[in-house]
Amino acid sequence: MLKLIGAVLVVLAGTMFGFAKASAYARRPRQIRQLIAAFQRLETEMTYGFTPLGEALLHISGQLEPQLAAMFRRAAEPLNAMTGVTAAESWREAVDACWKQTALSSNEREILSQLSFTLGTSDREDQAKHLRLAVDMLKAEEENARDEQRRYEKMWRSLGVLAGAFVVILMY
Amino acid sequence: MKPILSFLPATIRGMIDKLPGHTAAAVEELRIREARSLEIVAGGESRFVAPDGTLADDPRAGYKPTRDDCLKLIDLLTNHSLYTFEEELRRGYITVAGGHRVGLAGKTVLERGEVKHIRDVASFNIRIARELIGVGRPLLPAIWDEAAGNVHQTLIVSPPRQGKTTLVRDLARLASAGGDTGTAGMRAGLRVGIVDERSEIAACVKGVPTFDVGPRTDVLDGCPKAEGMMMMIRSMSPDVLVVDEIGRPEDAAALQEALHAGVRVVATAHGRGVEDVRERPVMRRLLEERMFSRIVELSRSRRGESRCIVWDASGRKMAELAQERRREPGMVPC
Amino acid sequence: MEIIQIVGLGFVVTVLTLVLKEHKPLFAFLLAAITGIGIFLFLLGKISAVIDVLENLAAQTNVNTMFLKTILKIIGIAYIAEFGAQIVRDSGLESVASKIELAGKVLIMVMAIPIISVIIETVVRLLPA
Amino acid sequence: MNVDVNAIFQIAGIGIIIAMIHSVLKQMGKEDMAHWVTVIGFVVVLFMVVSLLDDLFKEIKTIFLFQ
Repeated sequence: MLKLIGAVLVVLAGTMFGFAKASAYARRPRQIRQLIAAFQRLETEMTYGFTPLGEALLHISGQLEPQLAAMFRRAAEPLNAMTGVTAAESWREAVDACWKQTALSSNEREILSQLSFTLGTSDREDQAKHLRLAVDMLKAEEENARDEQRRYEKMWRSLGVLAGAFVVILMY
Repeated sequence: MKPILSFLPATIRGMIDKLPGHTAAAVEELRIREARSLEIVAGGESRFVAPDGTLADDPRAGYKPTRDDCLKLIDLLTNHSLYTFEEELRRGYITVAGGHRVGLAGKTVLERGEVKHIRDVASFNIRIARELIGVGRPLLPAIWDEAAGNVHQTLIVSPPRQGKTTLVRDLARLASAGGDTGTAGMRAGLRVGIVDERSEIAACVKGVPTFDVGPRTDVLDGCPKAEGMMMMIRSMSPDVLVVDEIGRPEDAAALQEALHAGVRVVATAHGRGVEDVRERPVMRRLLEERMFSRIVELSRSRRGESRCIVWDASGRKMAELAQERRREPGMVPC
Repeated sequence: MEIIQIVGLGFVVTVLTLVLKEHKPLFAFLLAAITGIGIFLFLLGKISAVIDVLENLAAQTNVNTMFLKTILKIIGIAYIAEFGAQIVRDSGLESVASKIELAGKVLIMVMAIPIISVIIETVVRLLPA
Repeated sequence: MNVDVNAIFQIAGIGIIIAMIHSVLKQMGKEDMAHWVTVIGFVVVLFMVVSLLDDLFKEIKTIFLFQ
C-alpha cells in the first residue's frame, strides 16, 4: 500500500515537472510579446509624452506580468531616486537580477543589454530607432519561441509522465 | 552645493565632496570639460580641483574628466532622459531640478542650417542657483509706483552672474506676499505671474515651484516668453508679470500688450549697463517708447559687494543702493 | 497447476515481445531471455526433487557415485546448452546456436570418457583372452 | 515464481516506456537524447538479465554438479 502511494507520488512529481517545463515554453513567447508591447509603449512615452525614463518605466511596469514588471520597476527605482546611477547601469543591473525569474532566454537578454547602451542617452528619433530595432529583434525571437513552443511543449509533457513511470518501474 | 551633488558622476562627486566647507558653500559655477581640468568658480575666483579635492591655480594639477564622466554626467543631468531635453539641447542649456542651469557645449548637429541638438557634449557649466530671501527688499521702494499701487515697469540690467534672476525672484516673492515690506503705500500682495522660460526663476518640478516665489504667484514653466506673457494676461489676470532675459522682437510686442492690459512687467536683460542695452535694436525701441519707467543697473565690485543704480525712463538717476553681498553660508539655503 | 501459470506467462510475454519488437528489438530479446531464465529456474526446483530420488536409489544399490555424478553433469550440460542455443536461435543467430549445441555435445563426450573407458575395460575383461 | 514474474513485467514496462520516450524525442528532433535514453534503458535491463542469469547458473551448478 505504502509502495503504491509512493509510486503515485513519483508519477505525479514527474508529471508536474514535465508540465512546469512545458509551461516555461508557453511563457516565453508571451513574455516576449509583452516586452514588445512594453517597448512600443516606451517609444510612445518617449516621443509623444516626453516622459522621463524612470517614470516611463514605472508606468509601463503596471501593465506587465509580475516578473517583467519587477524588472522594469527595479530599473526605474534608482533612476527616480536620483542615486547617481546611470540609466544603462541601472537597466543592466535590473536585467541581471530579474532575468532568472522570467522565462526569457539568453537571446532576449542580449537584446535587452544591447538596448541599455542607448537607453535615455540620445534624442527622440534615435531612441525610437533603437527601440524599434529591439522590437524587430524581439519579434524574430518571438517567432522562434513560438516554433519551439509548438515543438517542445508536448514533448516535455509526455516526457514528464514517462520519466515518472520509468522511475516507478525501476523501483517497484 | 548639496543639491547638485546628486547630478555628478561618482568620481567627480568624490572630489567635490572633499572641498573645504567654506569653498563649497561659495561655489557659483562648476565647469566640467572633457580631458581638461575641472574648474570651480567660488566667490568670483576660478580655481582648479585636483583629484584629491584640493584647489589649485595651476590648470595642469586639476582632475581631467574622462569621456565616461561626461556621458554619465549628461545622463544624470537629463534624468536619464536626454530625449525630453531636445528643445533645451537646441538652445544649449538645460535647467535641472532646483533651478540650476547647466550650459552645454560640444559638437552640434545641424538640420537645414539650424542647430538640431548637441551631440558630443564636452563642456558643462553648472551654475548653482541661489535663493536669497530678502535680497530685493532694499530695491522694492525704488521701483514702487505709489500712485498705481503697483510696481513700475521695471527692467533690470546686468552682466551674467550678478544675481539678476535671484533678485527678480525675490521681487516676485515680495510683491506677491505683500504686508510689511518697508514700502510706502504697499497693501495686500499682488497677483504675480512668472513666465519662466528656462525654469530658473521658480525652478518648477512638475509645475510646482521649488523656490519661494510668494503665495499669490502663478508660474508658467518652460513657456516661450512672448507667448507666455500673452497666455498669462488672458488667463490668469496678473497684476505683475515677471520675465527673465527679454530681447527678441516678439517680446517687445508682448510687453506692449501687457502695458495695454494694465499689467506691470518686471523684466531682466543682459548688458553691462543701460548704455549697453540701448545699443540693441529691440531694446532701444522699447526704451525710446518709454516702455520701462524704471531701469535698474546691477553690478558687482571685485570685493564682492553689489550695487544697484535705479534710473527712470528719461534717464534720471532715482536711487543708488549698495549692499554687502550676503553670501554667508547661513543665507544660502540652496 | 503450475503449467497453467507458465503457459499464461508465456502468452503474456509473447504479446509484450510482439509489442516491443516493433520499437526495440533489443528489449524484446532481453525480455524473451529473462522469461526463459525464469521458467528454467522454476523447473530446476522440480528437477532437484527427481535428482534426490535418483541419488537415494543409487545409494541403496551401491552404485559408484562417480557414475551418478557424471550422468548428472551430462544432463546439466545438455540442459544449459539447449537453453542457451534456443535463446540465441530466437534472436536469429542460427549458426551461433548450432555451435553452442556442438560445444554441448563435445563436452558431454569428454564427460562421458571415464564411463566409456570403464565400460570398455569391463567388456575387454569379459572377453576370453 | 513470483519474483520472476515481477522482473519480467518490469523489463517489459521499461522497454515500452523507453520506446515511447525514444519516439517522442525523435519526433521533436532530439535524436542524440533519444539514443542516450535507449542506451541507459538497455544497460539497466541488461543488468537485471545478467544478474538473473547468474542466479540460474548458480542453481544449475548446485543441483547438477554437487558443489
